[in-house]
Amino acid sequence: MSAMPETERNLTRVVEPGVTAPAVTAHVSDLVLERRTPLWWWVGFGLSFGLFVLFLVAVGWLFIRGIGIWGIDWPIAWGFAIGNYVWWVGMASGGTLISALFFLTRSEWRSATSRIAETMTVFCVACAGIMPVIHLGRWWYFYWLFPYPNTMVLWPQFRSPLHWDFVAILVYVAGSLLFWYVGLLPDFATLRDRARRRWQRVLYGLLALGWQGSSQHWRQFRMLYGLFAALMAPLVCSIHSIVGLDFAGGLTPGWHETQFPPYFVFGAALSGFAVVLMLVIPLRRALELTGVITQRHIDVLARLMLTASLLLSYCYLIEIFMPFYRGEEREITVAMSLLGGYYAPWYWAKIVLNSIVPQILWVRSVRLNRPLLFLVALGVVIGMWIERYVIVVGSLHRNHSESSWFVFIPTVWDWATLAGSVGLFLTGFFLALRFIPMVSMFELRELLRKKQTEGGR
Amino acid sequence: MSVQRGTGHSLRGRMAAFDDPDAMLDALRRLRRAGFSRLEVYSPYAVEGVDELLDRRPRALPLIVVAAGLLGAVGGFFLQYWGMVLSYPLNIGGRPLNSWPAFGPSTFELAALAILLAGFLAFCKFCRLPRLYDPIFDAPGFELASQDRFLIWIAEREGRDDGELLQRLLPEGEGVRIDEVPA
Amino acid sequence: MPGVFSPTANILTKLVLYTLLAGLVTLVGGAWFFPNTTYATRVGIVQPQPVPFSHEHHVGGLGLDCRYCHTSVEVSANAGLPPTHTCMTCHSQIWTNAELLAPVRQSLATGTPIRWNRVNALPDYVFFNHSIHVAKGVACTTCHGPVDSMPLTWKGASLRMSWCLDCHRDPAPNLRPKEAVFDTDWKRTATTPSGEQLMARYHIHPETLSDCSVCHR
Amino acid sequence: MTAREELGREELARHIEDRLTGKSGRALWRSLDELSREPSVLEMLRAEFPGLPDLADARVGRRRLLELMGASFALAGLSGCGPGEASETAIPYVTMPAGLVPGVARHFATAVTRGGYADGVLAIHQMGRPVQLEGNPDHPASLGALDPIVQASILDLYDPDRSRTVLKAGRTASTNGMVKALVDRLPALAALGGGGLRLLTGTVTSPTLARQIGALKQRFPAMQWHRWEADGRDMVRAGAVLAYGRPVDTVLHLDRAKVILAVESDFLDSAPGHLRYARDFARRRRAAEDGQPEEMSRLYAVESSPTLAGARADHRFAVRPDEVEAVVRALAAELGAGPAEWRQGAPGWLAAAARDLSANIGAALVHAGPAQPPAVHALVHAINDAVGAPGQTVSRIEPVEADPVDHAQSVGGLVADMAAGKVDTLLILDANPVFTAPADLDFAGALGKVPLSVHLGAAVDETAMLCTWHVPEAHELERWGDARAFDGTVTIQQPQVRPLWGGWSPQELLAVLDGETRPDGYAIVRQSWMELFQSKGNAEGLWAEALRMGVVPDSAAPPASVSLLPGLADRLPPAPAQPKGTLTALFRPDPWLRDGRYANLGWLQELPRPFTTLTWDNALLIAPATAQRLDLKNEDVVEVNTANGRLRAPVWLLPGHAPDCITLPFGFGRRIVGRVGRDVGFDAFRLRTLGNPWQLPGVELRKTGESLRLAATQHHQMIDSPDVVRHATLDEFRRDPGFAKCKEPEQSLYPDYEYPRNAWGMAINLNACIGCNACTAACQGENNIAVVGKEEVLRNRQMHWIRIDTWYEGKAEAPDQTLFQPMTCMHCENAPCEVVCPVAATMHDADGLNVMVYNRCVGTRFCSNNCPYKVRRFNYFNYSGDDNRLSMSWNPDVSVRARGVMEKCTYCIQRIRNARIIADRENRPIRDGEVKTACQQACPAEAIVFGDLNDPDSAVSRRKASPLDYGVLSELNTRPRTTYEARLRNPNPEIGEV
Repeated sequence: MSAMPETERNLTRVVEPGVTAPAVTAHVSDLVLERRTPLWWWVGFGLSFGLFVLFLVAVGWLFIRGIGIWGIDWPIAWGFAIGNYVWWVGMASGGTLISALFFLTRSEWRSATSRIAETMTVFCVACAGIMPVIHLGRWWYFYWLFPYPNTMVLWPQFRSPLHWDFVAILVYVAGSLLFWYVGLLPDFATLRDRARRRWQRVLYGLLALGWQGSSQHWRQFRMLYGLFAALMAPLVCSIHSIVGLDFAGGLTPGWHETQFPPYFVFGAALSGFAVVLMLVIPLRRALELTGVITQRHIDVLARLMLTASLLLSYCYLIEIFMPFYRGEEREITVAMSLLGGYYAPWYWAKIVLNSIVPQILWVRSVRLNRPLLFLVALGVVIGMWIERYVIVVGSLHRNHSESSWFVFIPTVWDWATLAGSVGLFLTGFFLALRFIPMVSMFELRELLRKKQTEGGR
Repeated sequence: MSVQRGTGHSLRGRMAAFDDPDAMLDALRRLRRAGFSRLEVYSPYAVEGVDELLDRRPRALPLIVVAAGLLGAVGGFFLQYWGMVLSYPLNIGGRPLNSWPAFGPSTFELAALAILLAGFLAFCKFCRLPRLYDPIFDAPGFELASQDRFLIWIAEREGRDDGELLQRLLPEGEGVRIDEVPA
Repeated sequence: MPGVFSPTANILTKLVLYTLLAGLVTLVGGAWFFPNTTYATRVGIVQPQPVPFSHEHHVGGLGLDCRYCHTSVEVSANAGLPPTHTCMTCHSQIWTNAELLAPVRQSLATGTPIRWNRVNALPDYVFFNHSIHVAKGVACTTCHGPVDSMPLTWKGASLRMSWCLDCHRDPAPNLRPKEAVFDTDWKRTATTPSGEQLMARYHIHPETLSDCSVCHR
Repeated sequence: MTAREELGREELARHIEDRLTGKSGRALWRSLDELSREPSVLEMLRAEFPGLPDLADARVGRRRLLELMGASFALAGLSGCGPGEASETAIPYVTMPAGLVPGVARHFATAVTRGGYADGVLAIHQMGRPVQLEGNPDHPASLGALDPIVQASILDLYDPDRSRTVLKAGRTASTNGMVKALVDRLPALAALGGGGLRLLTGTVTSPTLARQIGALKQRFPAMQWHRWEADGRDMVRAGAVLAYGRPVDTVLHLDRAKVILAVESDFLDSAPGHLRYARDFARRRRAAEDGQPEEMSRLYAVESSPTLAGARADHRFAVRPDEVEAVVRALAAELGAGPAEWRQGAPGWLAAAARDLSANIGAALVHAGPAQPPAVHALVHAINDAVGAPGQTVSRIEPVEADPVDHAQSVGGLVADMAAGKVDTLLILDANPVFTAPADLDFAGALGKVPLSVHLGAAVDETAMLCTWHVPEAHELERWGDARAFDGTVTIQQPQVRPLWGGWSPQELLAVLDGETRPDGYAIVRQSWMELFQSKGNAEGLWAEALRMGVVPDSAAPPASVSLLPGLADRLPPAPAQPKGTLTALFRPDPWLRDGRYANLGWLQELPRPFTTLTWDNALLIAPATAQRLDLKNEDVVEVNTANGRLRAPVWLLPGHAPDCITLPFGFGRRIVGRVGRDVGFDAFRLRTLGNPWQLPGVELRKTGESLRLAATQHHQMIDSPDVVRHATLDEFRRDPGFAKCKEPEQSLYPDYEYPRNAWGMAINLNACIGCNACTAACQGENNIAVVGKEEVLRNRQMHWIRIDTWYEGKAEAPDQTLFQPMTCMHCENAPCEVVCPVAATMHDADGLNVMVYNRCVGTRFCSNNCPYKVRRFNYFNYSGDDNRLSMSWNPDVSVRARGVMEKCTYCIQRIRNARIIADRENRPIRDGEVKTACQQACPAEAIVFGDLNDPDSAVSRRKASPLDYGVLSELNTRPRTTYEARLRNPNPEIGEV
């Protein structure tokens, strides 16, 4: 199916004409089962793995020496790690929103991109989940956050927003994995049945758990998938709300904001759509999926990004407006320092990248210009990291206690951990590219059937 | 071939394969009308209408999931209540022991966790998964059911030879092929 | 094309799943029960000592008061271990040539302390105080067990935080009149004040006793 | 000794160090014991201390050490191993030392000297060893308080870098050899009548040492005794001589002073008796809230380099050094103590201040700091006489220093003789002249011409390396001795512990010159006093009582009756003038390192300097306006060019510094020093000369374009929001006594917790606080707070639980006010930190304390982020473990925190718990004042009061009843248990705001 047809300028078709279900099945499974590993994969994987090794080194040194190797100080006791965490978990939302939310809305464009998005989610969540653990002063006691009976008769402190967060990320990890895996079952069965090599048949046979595709299976499957989708959509909102509460639950000026839960949900959505876009744009070419991931998909993602950007911009506005509206002196101090203080360059960078640049997506030709779109999405992903950095650090550096005011200066280990976590994500994602069908084949069959019947009418 | 590859139930019967879901649905309808009741459909995706024709309605899963959610919420709240009020009451920042609003987020999350786990387990249970071997996998052409073929399995009816009837109901050449399912 | 797996795969699957489940249950159960085993708590396990000192003989038999050796128990956090000198007050008179006591004599002669192996120990971050317990009617044997019948000393209780808390939350059953705290033979009689009465008499307020700062600082 | 032996010893030394240092908790005491029985170690001890009387004695020493350590093992016997471990041993005493109860702290009185003057201390012993120093309430100079330097002397005692062995020409040698070298010299010296025998000491107040030297002088009439105290009081002495013809000491009575004028005065910083002065001063400043506003004193300050007194002044005038004398002359003239022409060019406020002084005859005083020239001191005496101060607000006493001489002349003479080859044998007792002596003398060069020089010092320093012999000095807490306080009161110093590394006292070393080869310090000191005591009857009883009390009764110096010599105006040296267009360099001691002798004490290195909050560095201090003129900013490295040479120094802008001058703090830049003090700061002594010890005109600065990062602990000092630190003038207070109160949220969604037993709280009085940092240092010692080092302070990771926030109000160039505010955990009842901890490592206890359980902490640091006061500190690294201080120097009552754990002020929970247990044992409530926090204990100004808020009569409740009481950030509804009393100023209405 290398010659998947493509019509560059058509923004309405979710499937290009001429694409058939068997062809999709064959192409997608051959990518995993038959294709020789392409050079770009090796290059990409090699680079990713290099970064991953950097991550291991950074974390290893962290474990040996302590979190003092980072630039965190007093009063800025949280730095990159928490910013990274929020960033990763925010990007993870992209997969869940596309898979779950747009499943509920029965959006056609969802089918072809859901797998890429969900896979991204799983590895983003992994990166996110690691951050709060390694950021602990005594990470080896992280299990104290579990409520388990112990000889000390002690329990976690359930009132802490951090504990909510701990529970939420745990549930989100479980949810993302299950949602992803359940959705993969029929495709694993396809791979099992198409595979010719024994190890592939065994591997995918095991992964498929004995999926038969019987009407009984499909009935339960649809029920479960629908339920999961209905659950994951609020769950993804809840986790970002709770992440927002991590900050809003505190007294620190700049954090103590009632709007943080939706603020963080919007931010998560923006970065999530952006990173999906960043993955989809090159992958549809690299994996020759142009027939099923069409200009329509890209257009939809771009529009979503624009929507999320507008929502978030509103929050940005409120963030600055509220301190002055309330007249709270210390909140004003933080706001002023964002606008013109030490972190102002970062603040304005985030405004430009997250609020201003995405406005070019109003223009149709921009949405058609995939390289430009990629850059905008990249800008958003970077901008969203900056946003979290500014939230974490910018507020703490202008806290209630003026005598403690200080700045945060990241160390090489901060950057190494950040870069390394990107490596961790990419390494996982590249491996997934090689072993997991990147398009949900059964959903496309359904979609194609639907298109067929529609076309027939 | 009369040797079963070791599961309890017999799958002796016939397998009708279709290239097209509509043909399959059509055939299914005919089979039902002809009085066949032990039927199963294997398809590469969920085909609308099959469940109605086979007269199956999923009810248990939602009930289980709702029950699990309630249980998770109640259990989750109680866990927090137990830890903060009953087991080791501590004055945390002057907040009341039963800070129920603060227990809310975790209660929701734990309910969600219960739904996720219970849903998945119930799904496995109802689908009898994991079940790496099933005699149906040995049915000729079964591997296409996960790709682009739509199969109807028609159980052999006790003491009746339906071969001819089936030939009539599902004429070949309409994209139908009928295979014997041994064992 | 026949299926990938043979029927045994299903049995194997079940086997693996049930093994995992059983392993999990064992692990959780083990983690639950292990801390309460004597292996973990060392309760009742005799520690070898350089001199086989018998509390049974000295306390149960000869009737020595605990405070004869553990002199600071009423005034200090530490009960105090007897200096060699204390041993020699008697053993310069009796059993002067006993082989068993050679290390004691040697200690006095060379000025080298006897190195006892510790029986009751707490982590560094726990600050326990003997004097207050003794003053409030918690007897030696309440925590250290029937010392008067220990030929060689063993640990009388787990000294776990949960064990501490049991009493700190509900001290009444473990209290006795403080005149009797050093009495290893003491038995509750009809005239003994109840635990609740003793709590009132000694101003014991359990609601303050499970504060973290009672033991950790 | 062969190279191999040397190597072996080094390895052993490292081995010992590995075993002893870096250990925390109780494990480390055990190591000491284990070590003491290792043959190799014993062997080394013998080799290290060949001077010990004999090997048997060495064993006695070991046994004694063991005895002292043994108590700690007794404690370990009751606690220790966790489940499943049984490897630990419990080690009792062989013979229990009399009076020792393992686990119960004991207090012993003694004194620690600073610049020769004694501060009475109580050494608190835990398990047979001193772990902390507190002020001796019975001692007139301390009254129970202590300054950071004296507190840090406990760290000095346990400093692993202390000198441990006799050195000959810088190489390990035997004590016997040293004694023999000296004794062998005696006949030759005696033959010359002591000619060529010289003694060099710092300021000596020890009666015993004075007696010994007196006796030596009789044996060796030609012997000479030289003095050099780099941070000394030559100017004060010269001023007295100028005024009265002979040296007398002046004692201040600030409790009787209504109007005070301080001329760059050190009466709150470091003057002998400053702790007492601070208390007297603070009591007067707190008068308003006690309902006697008219009793509140008024303080004027005239100074070039900021002092604590200046910061507390109601009117502070930053003037150039050359103007200081002019101001004092004008003041003298205004008060009739000088010719009228001195009034010319006097600033406008002066007349008003003079009127204020003269309106308070008998209740006014003027005081000048030790860096002011003799003329200023003489004029101050004259002014004090004019305002009726003598007998009222100041008293003159016979000098406390033994045989007072001019140190500069004294050391100058010595060096001249040394260079001329007239010195044959030189004993340097507890001084480091190679580092501290005026740079133009070239002490080091002259020292090379002395055939036999013996240096007694606690550490191997610059002098030790250049002397023929170096003898390790026993720490003041390890030896017998005596010393006098600012008012002459004598304390007999008793050893708190056997010398850890051997070591000699100065008295013992001097006795060698008497031919004693094994001098006994105890006998020497006792001899000095038994004679006196015998004359008063029951000598043994008096001796014991003097030791117990920590003071010798009635030993204060007698009053000196002196009167002003006529013609002072004519005798004054001409007033200095500042060359136009150049700067004047002011040499001032670093407030903590003084003349550099404390450079190896991590506590002091890391203790923020008042005003600058700098740690681990000295800096060239300069007024912001002057810096702007010279285009300098913080951390620029400049080259300081003077007639005496040049040096490079980083710049720090200091608001309130006088223009056109710079302050160069000395005491830094030590070259031969322990691990802590190495490579810290620049050495300002290199520019200090005999003729210009305190100020040097004609200095030029040149930018180098380089910069050096300086580790300050407070980066924002200008008050932006007036809420945190509140203040008003006395008049404003009279009009609106409740000005400091703010509306606090009263409604709460939650029901209140009740604290029926005790409700601990603290009140910090900003009117009393003088910003001296004694609380910070005391807390550091009490609570085992780690030293983190410059790199970590640069990252703002200092660990102090209580910090002194320093605020400037007004313009940075000339702040209207400097305010100090000690900040520590407020123990909020609605603590924001507790709610956010996911593992309940911090919570409230039944007494309302905000408790931190270190062993539960996982290190999320959310509590710190959520603390509006930012008083929580985090162990980013294993600071305690990385500290090389001796393990036995930690306070065993407080957990030593590991890496990754949050910590903060606990209101000294260990003291509360201890008091609670004692009170509970006795079935009584804890009495008011029974628990004193370490910061409260150390505070000389009684600014900090701690106690039970449930008791309406407690000191803290009474303080909090003050209308000045307010809670910081209480609008956040945190309900802080620590509150503050707002600061009042008492400005002279005749003087407009400057």
